[in-house]
This record gives sequence, C-alpha cells and structure tokens, in this order.
Amino acid sequence: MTAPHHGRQLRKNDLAKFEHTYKAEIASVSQLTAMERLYRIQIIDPEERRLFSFKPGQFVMLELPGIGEAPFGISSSPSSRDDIELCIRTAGNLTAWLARATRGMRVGIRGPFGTSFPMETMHGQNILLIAGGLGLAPLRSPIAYVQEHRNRFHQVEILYGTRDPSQLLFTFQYDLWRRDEIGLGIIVDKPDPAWKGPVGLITRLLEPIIAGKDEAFIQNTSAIVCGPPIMFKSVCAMLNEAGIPMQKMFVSLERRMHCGMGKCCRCNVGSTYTCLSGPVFDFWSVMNLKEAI
Amino acid sequence: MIFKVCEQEELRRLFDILAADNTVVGPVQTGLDRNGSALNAFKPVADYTNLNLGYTTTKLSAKSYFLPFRESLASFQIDGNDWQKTVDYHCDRPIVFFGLHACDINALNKLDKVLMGNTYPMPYYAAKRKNMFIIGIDCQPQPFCFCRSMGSDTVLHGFDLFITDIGNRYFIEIQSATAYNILARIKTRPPEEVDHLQYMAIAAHKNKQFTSRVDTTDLTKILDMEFQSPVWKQWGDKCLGCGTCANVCPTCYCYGVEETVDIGLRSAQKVKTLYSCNIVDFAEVAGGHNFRSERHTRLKYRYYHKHRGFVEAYEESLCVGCGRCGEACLAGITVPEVIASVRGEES
Amino acid sequence: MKSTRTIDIHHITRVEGHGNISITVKDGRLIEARWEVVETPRFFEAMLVGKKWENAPWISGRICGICSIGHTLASIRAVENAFGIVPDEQTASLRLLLKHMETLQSHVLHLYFLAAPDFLNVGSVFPLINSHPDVVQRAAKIKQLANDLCDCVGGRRMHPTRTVVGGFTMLPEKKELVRFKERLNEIKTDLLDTAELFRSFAIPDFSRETEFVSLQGNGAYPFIGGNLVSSDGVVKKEQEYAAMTNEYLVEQSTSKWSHLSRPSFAVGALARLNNNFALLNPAAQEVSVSFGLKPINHNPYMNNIAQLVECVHVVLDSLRLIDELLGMSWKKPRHPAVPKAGIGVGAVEVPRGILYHCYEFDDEGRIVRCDCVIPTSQNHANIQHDLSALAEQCASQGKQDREIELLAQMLVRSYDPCISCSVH
Amino acid sequence: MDASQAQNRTYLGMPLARPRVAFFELSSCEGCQLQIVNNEANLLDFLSLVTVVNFREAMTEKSDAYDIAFVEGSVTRADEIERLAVIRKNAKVLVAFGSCACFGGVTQLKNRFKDPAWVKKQVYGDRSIQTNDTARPLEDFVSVDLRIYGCPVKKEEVEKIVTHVVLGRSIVQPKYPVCMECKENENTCLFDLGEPCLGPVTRGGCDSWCPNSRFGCWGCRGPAEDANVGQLQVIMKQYGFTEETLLDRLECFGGFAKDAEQLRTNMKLSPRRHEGTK
Ligand SMILES: Cc1cc2nc3c(=O)[nH]c(=O)nc-3n(C[C@H](O)[C@H](O)[C@H](O)COP(=O)(O)OP(=O)(O)OC[C@H]3O[C@@H](n4cnc5c(N)ncnc54)[C@H](O)[C@@H]3O)c2cc1C
Ligand code: SF4
Ligand code: SF4
Ligand code: SF4
Repeated sequence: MTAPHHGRQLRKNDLAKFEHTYKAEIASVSQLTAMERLYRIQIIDPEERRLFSFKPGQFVMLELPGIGEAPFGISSSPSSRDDIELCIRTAGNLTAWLARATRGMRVGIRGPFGTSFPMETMHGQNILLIAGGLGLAPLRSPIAYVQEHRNRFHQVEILYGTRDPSQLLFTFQYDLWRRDEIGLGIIVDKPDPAWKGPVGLITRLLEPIIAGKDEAFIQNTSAIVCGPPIMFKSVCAMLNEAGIPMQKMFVSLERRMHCGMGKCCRCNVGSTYTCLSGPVFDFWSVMNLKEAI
Repeated sequence: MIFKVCEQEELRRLFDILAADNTVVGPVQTGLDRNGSALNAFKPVADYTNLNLGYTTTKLSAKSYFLPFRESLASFQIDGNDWQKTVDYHCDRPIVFFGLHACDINALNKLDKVLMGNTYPMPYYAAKRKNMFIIGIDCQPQPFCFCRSMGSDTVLHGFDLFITDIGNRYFIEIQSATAYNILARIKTRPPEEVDHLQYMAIAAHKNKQFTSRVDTTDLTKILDMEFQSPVWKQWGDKCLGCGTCANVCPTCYCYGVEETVDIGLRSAQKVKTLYSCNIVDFAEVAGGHNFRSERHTRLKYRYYHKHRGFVEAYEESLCVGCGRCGEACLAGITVPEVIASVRGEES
Repeated sequence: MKSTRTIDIHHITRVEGHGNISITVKDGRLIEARWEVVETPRFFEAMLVGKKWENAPWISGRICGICSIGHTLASIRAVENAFGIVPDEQTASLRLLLKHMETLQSHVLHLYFLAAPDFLNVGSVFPLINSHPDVVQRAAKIKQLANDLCDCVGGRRMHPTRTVVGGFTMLPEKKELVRFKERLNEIKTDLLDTAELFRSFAIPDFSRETEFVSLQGNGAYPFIGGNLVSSDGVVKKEQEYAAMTNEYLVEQSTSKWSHLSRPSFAVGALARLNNNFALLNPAAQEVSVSFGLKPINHNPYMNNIAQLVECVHVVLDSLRLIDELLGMSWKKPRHPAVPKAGIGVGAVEVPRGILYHCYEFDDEGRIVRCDCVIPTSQNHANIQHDLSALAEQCASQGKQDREIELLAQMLVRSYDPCISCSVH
Repeated sequence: MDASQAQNRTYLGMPLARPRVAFFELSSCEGCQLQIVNNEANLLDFLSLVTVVNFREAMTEKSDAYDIAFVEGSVTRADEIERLAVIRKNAKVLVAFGSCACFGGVTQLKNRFKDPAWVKKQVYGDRSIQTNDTARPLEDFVSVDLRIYGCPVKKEEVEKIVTHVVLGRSIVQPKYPVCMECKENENTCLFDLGEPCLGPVTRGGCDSWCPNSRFGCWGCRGPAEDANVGQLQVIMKQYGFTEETLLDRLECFGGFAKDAEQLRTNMKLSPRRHEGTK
C-alpha cells in the first residue's frame, strides 16, 4: 500500500469491535454559526469512558438509531478523557436531525477510527496549522495538543480562512491561542462592514510566513492542512515551492464512508481506504493517489 | 496433501451424510435460456439427484450465502429516550457447499483477506465463513473463462475436499481433518499410479481448453499510466451504470448502509446492502459533491480497485477470471476486452 | 321552512371517482333528481389505437385501480378470442382463482370501508378503529388474505404482472397454495360474522322494478366469458355485447349510459345473483335466503347483501379450485400467441358487474379499434331512475333533507360505483 | 381521523409533529390511493403517525387544513388545474403520488396523437367534451415537493417515505436502475429468457416488482439518474426486439417522454397508422 499507517492500532476483541457502539449522551450543544454546532458527547458507562482514547486527527462514527450514521472528526483535546467534542455542520439527513437535538439525547459512537497527525514526530519543530472553513474543526484537536505541550514546539502559526466573518468557528478560543504564543492569522473572502482584517484567499496569509525564511526554518517545519480539496491543493503546492518536504505536510481527506473500517469501499480513493489509511495522509501519499484531488 | 479415490456412487452417500444435519448448497439447473442452454444457480439441495455437478457456470456467484445482498447489521429497540442495540451475525447453521469451482473458492480466499484480515474483521462474514464445509469440483473452461490468466484455475487452500472426475471415479484432494473424518464414512481407496496419470492427463487437457485470456504483466503500472486513456470514455459510454457486474461477481463486496425506522416507531434497523461502484451516487458525499460523477470514471474505478489497488495491497488481483461480469453485462463489457484496450491491444 | 329545497352533493364520497347528486323538492313534490357524472375522461379507447396486442392488457388494466385484475382478464380474453387462443385448464383455473380473490377483496372493501360507516352512523371507517376494533380487524384480515392470494397468483394485487395473453409468466408454488387453503378455511367464520354484522343493519326498504344483466351461468356461477343474459329474457352471445349494452351519450355525464329492454338496467352482484341464484354454492344460497334475498329482488340496497353472498361463494369455490390445482401437475405456464386480423370480445364479471373489452386487430396484431364497456356506465341510467323514484318517495313521505341526503348517497354507494372506470 | 385521538409521539425523546394529510385525485384510476387502504397490516400504525383529514375515496368528512397533500393523477381538464392550485396553496408539502402525477402516467399516451380532435371523436363521436389537449404531470402547473413513483406506488415505499417525513428525515430515493434490485432478488435476467425489459434504465425502488414475476419492466418509475437509454436501444436490437417494442415501453408511463418522442421521430412512426385501413 502506498499510504502510511501511523496511528493505526490493533485492538482486542476485534470481531466484536465491528459493530461495537458506545452508548453516549449529548452533554451540551452550542451554536457556533448558523450551520455549525459544537456537541459535547459523553460515553455513559464510566468504565467504557475510561477505555476510550483517541489521537488528534482521528474520527468517530456517530449514530442515531434509525436516522443514520456518519463520520465526524474529533474536535477536542486528546487529553480530556471525560468527553469528546464534535463540531458538526448541517449537511443532510443525520446532521439535520442533530441540529434539532438537545442535551440528553442518546447517541451511538463507534471508533475512534483512522490515522492521526503524528504530533510526537513534530516535537522540536515549527508547525503551520492551516484551515479552510470547516477544516478548523479537526484542527482544534492538534491545536489543543500543541497548547498543552507548548514548550515542545518552536514557532506555531494558525492560518484560518473562511468565506465571510459570520462563518468563523471557535471565536471564543482565539485569545486563548494567542495567549499561548500561537500565531493566529484570519482572512475572509467576503468581508462584512465590520471586518477589519485581511481579505482574500488563505494563500495570502501564508505568503509572508514562508517568504524569506531561511533553509533551517523550512527544514524544521511541518504543516497540517485541513479544508476543501481545492484549498489544500494550492496551499500544499505553495509549501512545496517553499521547500517543505511533502512527507511533512499532512492533510485530512473527506470521503463518503459507511463503515469506517475498510470494508464498504465507499471511501476508496484509487484503492486506498480513506478510513484505514487516512483520513490523515502526508501529501506525498496524496500525490500518489489517483483522483484524490 | 492426502489423496483418495472413490467410485462415483459413493459421492451420493457423502451427500446424504452431509445433508442429514446441514444445509447443503450446490449447483442446480433452474431452466433454459432463450438459446436453450442450461441456466444454473446455487440453491439449497435436499436430494442428490437435483445437483448438476457437471454445470458450466452459474449466472450469479454463491456470495448470497456468505455476503447476502441485504443483511441487517443491527437492530434497535426504541424505548422513549433510550434504545438498545442488538447485533446478530445471521449464522445459525453450517453450510455445505457441494460443488464449487476453483474460481469461486479462490474468490472466498480473496474475500478472506479483506473481510477477515486487516484491523477489523467483519464478523457477519467471518461467522459464516467459519461455518462452511466446501467441496470443490473440477470444471471445463468456457469461452468466457480467463481464470487461468488470473491464477485462479486451480485452488490451493480454502476448501475441505476437492474432487476431480477422472472417468467413472473421483480423485479426491483432502484439505481438512473434518473432511478426512467424514470421508472415512464412505468407501475410498488410496490412489494408484494409474489414477495419478489419469488426473494429470485431465489437467493437461483442461489447460488446452482456455480461449480467453488477460495479460496481467505489469498491469498495475500500466493502469496507472493509462489513467487518462480515452478508452475509458469509450467503455463508459456503453456502461448502463446498473451494477450488474458487481452483483454477479464473486469478489465484489462494496456496500452501503441505511437506517430505517419501522412505521410504528418501536424499532429501527441498520441494514447493509451490497452496492456497486458503477452506481451513480457511489462516491457522492453530503452537499451533493460527487467524486465520480461520470460513468466512465466509475467503470474505471472498478478496474482500478480489482486490478491495481488490491494487487498493491495483497499481491494478487481481486478478480478470479470467472467471466460472470462480462456474461451478465447487457452492454457486453468484458474484462479481457477492457484490459486489452487499455494495453492498446486490438481486441 | 322554505318551500323549495335543493340537496346538492358535490363529489359524493366513499365511492371511486367523481359524481354529484342534486335533488330539488318544491312544496313536498319532487321537481328533479339528478345523477351527474363529472369524471374527467382519459380516452383509453383512443390511446390503444395503433398499439400492438401485448400492450392491451397492461395498459387497459390501468382503467381501474380497484378491479385492475378484472380489466386485465377481460382484455386478455378479448385478445385471445381474436387470435383463436383457448386457455388450458390450468390457466383457466388460476385465472378464476385470481378473479375470485379480486371479487372478495373489492366486496370486502365496499362492505366494510365504504358501506358500513353509513349504517354505523360515522363518516368513514377510521372512527371504527377505536369504536369497533374487532370489525375493522376482521375486514383487514379478509382483505389481506384476498390481496395476498392475488399477489401469489397474479404477481401483485393491483395491475397484475403475471397475467398475460396465453397464460401466466410464472406459476405460484404449490406449497404456497396449500398455505392459502388454511387461511381460506379460517376466514369462513369471519364471513359468517360479517353476515351477523350486516343482519344488525337496517337495509332501507325501497324497490323499483328493473332489468338485470349478467353473464349466463353454464353449470357454474359465471365469472369469465359465456353468454349474456337479462332478467327480461334477452340472451346474446359474448361477441354481440354491443346489442346488450346499447351505449349512448347524455348531457349530464361524461360516461356513456346504457339501456336494453327498458329505459335502464342494472349489473353487479345483485344482477348476477338474480340471474344465477341456483348456481351459487349452497352455503352461499343459505346466507342469501337468511336475508330474504331471493331472485328476483328489486331493492338496489340489497346489492350489499348480494356482495356478501358472493364473498361466501368465492371463498368456498376458491377452496375447490385450489384442490383442483393441487391435483394437476404444472404444465408450461404460457403458450405463444400468434396475432391475426379480426375482432375479439372478452366479457368478465368484475365486482361491479359485467365488463366488456373489444378490440379489432390488423394482421400484425395492432389495434385498429377499441371499445370498453364498464359495469358502472351500464348502471348510471339505473342509478338515475332509482334516484328519481327514491327522491319522489321521500318527498311524498315528507322526509327531512338530512335523511334524504343520506338515503340518496347510500343508494349510489350501494351500486359500489366505479366512476372513474366508467369514464375511462 | 379525529384529531383528538392524537397522542404526542416522540422519537429518541424528540417530539414529532403529527401531520394532517389529505388525499386528492385528478385523472387516474385511483389505484395509488387504494394502495394505502390495501396496506392492511400496517394501516393502524400509519393512522397513528398522521391525521387523515381528507380522503374522499374512504371518508365523508373533509377539511382544507392539511400539511401534506398526496395528489394522484394527471392534469387533463381545466377544473383540475384550479383544484390543484388550491391544493398547492393549502399544503405545506405537495406530494406527486404515483406515475400519473409524476409523469402523466398511462393517460399521457393520448398526447402522442398530436390531434386532440381525433382523440375526442374516437370516444365521444360528435358530442363536445371538455378536456385539455394533453395529459400533464403536476409539476407542469405547480411546484412539487416530493415524488412517489410507480404505477401503482409500492406500499412499503409509501410507508417508508411517510415515516421519514414524520421523523423529519430527508427523503432519498434510489438513483440506481431496477437491475440492481433485480440481481439482489437473484432473478434470471429477462433478456436471457428472450423478453425485453426496461430495468437497465428505470429508477429502482420497486424491488424489481415486475421482473420478479418474469415480466419485463415497462419503466413506470421513470428514468434512473444517469440512465443510458441510447445503449439500451443498442441492446434491444442485439437481442432481436423491434424499435416498436422499445417505444411501447418508453412511452407507456411518460417518464421517458423525451426519449420516446425522439425514437418515434427517428422511426418515422405515425401513432395512428391505422386510420387508412379503417
Ligand atoms: C473522516 C471524516 C471526518 C469528518 N468530519 C466532519 C466534522 O468534523 N464535521 C462535520 O460537520 N462533518 C464532517 N465530515 C463530513 C460528514 O461526515 C458529513 O457531513 C455527513 O456524513 C453528512 O451526513 P448526513 O447524514 O447529514 O448527510 P447525507 O447526505 O444525508 O448523508 C448520507 C450518508 O452519506 C454519507 N456521507 C455523505 N456525505 C459524506 C461525507 N462528506 N463524508 C463522508 N460520508 C458522507 C454518510 O454515510 C451518510 O450517512 C467528515 C467526514 C469524514 C469522512
Ligand atoms: S470481475 Fe468479473 S471476471 Fe472477475 S471475478 Fe468478478 S465477475 Fe468474475
Ligand atoms: S430482468 Fe431487467 S431489471 Fe432484471 S437484470 Fe435483466 S434487464 Fe435488469
Ligand atoms: S419493474 Fe418497472 S414497471 Fe414494474 S414496478 Fe418496477 S419500475 Fe414499474
């Protein structure tokens, strides 16, 4: 297989794992934007809760019996063992139902599945965390990791672009990030009258950050890029231009998924299962996947 | 490997022994097609005389017995705010396959790799697979068979018994201890030199019968290079996008999941349905974006999955060359022709 | 009270299709009672022109959702008669069984869902779900059996898929038929309970002499093909149907109307029973007599009871048919049809009365002319005459509007009219 | 049904609205409505999900306050256009119920004659009769929110759709052709048996109702998404069926009206070739 396998682990009781659902409860819902909500989800059984752990970049399958099941990237800190947070955009059947859901609703969780961002291998490096739109949701988990281990990283920059200011996610955290000496640049495509920041595509924010950097900086930098294919394609091209090795850029691919376990084939790109070998890929692997972008 | 030889009549006794406490599934003639040729299907059989062991092929593979077209993955009892999930692997009785050809057994071996291997074995499949007793039987190559090209004309494992008709007696290959013990209940003898010679003669004769072939040399690389080849569009224009090729194929396992609530709102079902990558919404995601909206991109994907991706992952192709897909395709799209055209060969 | 009263019922409910009733009474005297058929025409008889024969049963079955099986069988019979095909015994028995189950399904639908609410003083079957759950369950049970057996023999209960010219595309499995025997036996008591229920209803007392037209039984209570007969003594061959139906156009209706020896005649369960009483299964006869229903009965409201009697008959006859079918060894389900030029007529007794399909073919089997005569269109004139007589009687008895309105609607409903069918 | 009987239903703790539904019919055989009543086994559950306020075929009471209107039949007369406009105004969700409502159904077969006067004359002689020249689907006059395909509609599908509507789930209909379900049912392909079939181009969801009876599909559910009608034409020819056979099926229910029109033009086939011979 062409793709790396970091973060993949064999688990006990594999057979029973296939349809194993953690019963969980929606502990709180907060509206982030018109279309996105943040759901705090807590596994009900304390023993199961203790056993559940994940790495930044991994996803879970969230199920409402009879309504549907879909993959969502975990958006909270891997060290918080009490609950997980999912940032969900209303997009169709299940997500529309979730939009009406309130505290206390019982949902099913399978997972965590998939590969993760190799945070440990980035220790001692500069990190660029680049997000477009809903791409900030899966980035919030590695950001939390960086915050908690801030001294293990050098320069850390978050670059975030959305279509317009009303779509900005997690606005309540921006100051906290900056306080932890994480650079934060935000750009919008279509500003409203109140908008004071830069306007344009995310690449505009990236330019000054990589422009004129010396070889040492470039060689010591990793990037995590999340967003629509068109966005990560141009961002990665620019990073590549600047000399950052493709193996050190990580993207998260989104495909249709029905199982999360490399069986249903729906997420296949070329013939790589996005759910097993991904969703996190290094960009070199993505280049080798036919029709990935 | 242990070999035995038995008289033809002994096979009926073997059948009766197995049928006494198991569901036996085997090839049965179900009718005639418009040209008067026999139509065969794998059906549960209670009476040995209903078996058609000399069958050429079946229209559909045997997969409905281990990968049903539709299977409930879980059911839910809904109780106010709460719900209970129940999982059932739907495997209540062992199944005896009486008379699978080598290609179909190879297909099971390939499915094992994905469905029983990797991180998450699929219990619905595994439970049935582990409850199988397989008797293979030799066959005569048909004009559409290219199993030889795919290395699936013989089978090395994945069965209990394999029988070859060597003229008024059967040559038996024994793979499992279970099979060995069961065979003790019928009359067999060790093969003699003449049996070996006869077996080899039959195998040699069979090898000469193949007319259809696929050149797999360097195929993964060629497929990679020819990703943009215009031949895909030509085949795509013919494709009906009906999913028939995947549905008849012994190795196609892709599926979709749907959840439904019963009209009384008391229970819900999570149902898996085999899907086909040729179907228009196979790679469609929420919001309507379709990663393969054009017919030829979907058709191409089926070939890439079987002949490139699977090879890279498991060092073998996901196609056993049974030729069913080409036979069933109303538009006449066959694997040998498609691959030949991608290789730039005249077909 | 005003001296001139008009009762207008726009789109009478619990019937199939659209019809209006209008009654005007002045100073206790009837001025006019009108039965209007306002259904939109669909032009099936034009639609089929130019189409090959194999289209006829598939398309013309769509004339009616309730008796699509009857239409399909009449159409098949017309084609087969034109091509000189005589169905073998296996096909004939299966078709009759299918026909019986449609009759049962349709009669039970009418008796319980459309007629019974009137007698129980409710607007529909829905309130009965709570007030009379046993009644609704019984209706559902009988109907479901009839429909399931239609699925089994005809492929599906509505717009059947297995019925074709020359036979069937495939045959039911015998073990399925055995299972249906059990269920048929089981519902015998449900039918007796149905009779008890209807015995508790006050069937309006009203009679008007008329002529009754149906198939003429030849050794068996008639359903498919044979001679045509009227209670006034007219007998005609199947292919002479036009002389039996004499269709004409009237201004108040988009459906054609019919007459024979008198200004109007009636078809349907009551007509069949009046003309073929002796051929009913004895147990069915017994039920009939218990309601005082004997030939020739002229009370149109008794059509409900005639339907009930027929339910008993078809269930018992189906048991006989299944035994007969189980005794046969299955032959080829379907024989090839060779088209030829000519005219074919198929007459079939559908739940609401006798139905005719007639096609003229060219030598390649394309339809040149098509004519379908629907039971309800044959009944329209009779409904009009009954309605006038009823209104007159009510007016002279000084009945209240509400009562007249109910009686008038019940009268129309008792014919179980299939109005959209009659317009087709 | 009496609204007072309505209890408040919930699903997974979420309260569900109990929609008021009405059934209407335009030009049709009323079979699709009957399928609701034909659904004996689940009728009670159906009635506890919704409140039926208008169903002329089965009940006398009527109300114009409804949320969902199921409209069966095609539009063939001026008064139907008016009725439909009123229904559209009253209903939050308008459902085109069955092939007639979705595509014109068998009734649109009269459209092919292009000579409305002849059509009328064929049935009514010289008497004048009020009717539109063509039979049309609902969406030619009003916006349609949901389509339930089929001639007749399939009760299992109706049930599922109604349940989904009540639950507030989006309605996703199969995009694949009938062949998909036909294979699932392990049928022998009718082409192998020498029968024509429209399954390869017709939208699935009927569970291959007709092929299950060894009867080729006539396309009552209209085209599948991305249907390859051109290729089916090639196949029909290869299997020895005439273009007329294909045309008969394509034009039967109106879902393939454009393809049928095209084919008829290519064939230079007059719909009334018999006038002369008569
Ligand atoms: C690895 C991964 C992580 C994701 N993370 C997030 C997240 O953090 N927040 C978020 O809002 N969305 C996320 N998505 C997208 C999310 O899964 C879809 O929006 C969701 O499936 C829509 O489901 P639905 O039932 O509302 O839509 P429908 O269109 O009604 O979906 C029907 C079915 O199609 C499949 N499907 C449809 N769209 C997608 C899709 N884009 N990806 C995968 N399967 C799909 C699902 O199986 C779903 O059950 C992620 C997707 C993937 C693959
Ligand atoms: S792809 Fe075709 S030839 Fe290969 S195994 Fe599947 S059906 Fe057989
Ligand atoms: S019978 Fe019709 S629907 Fe079934 S596979 Fe063949 S073409 Fe497709
Ligand atoms: S098989 Fe075809 S004609 Fe029959 S119900 Fe399905 S779509 Fe309609």
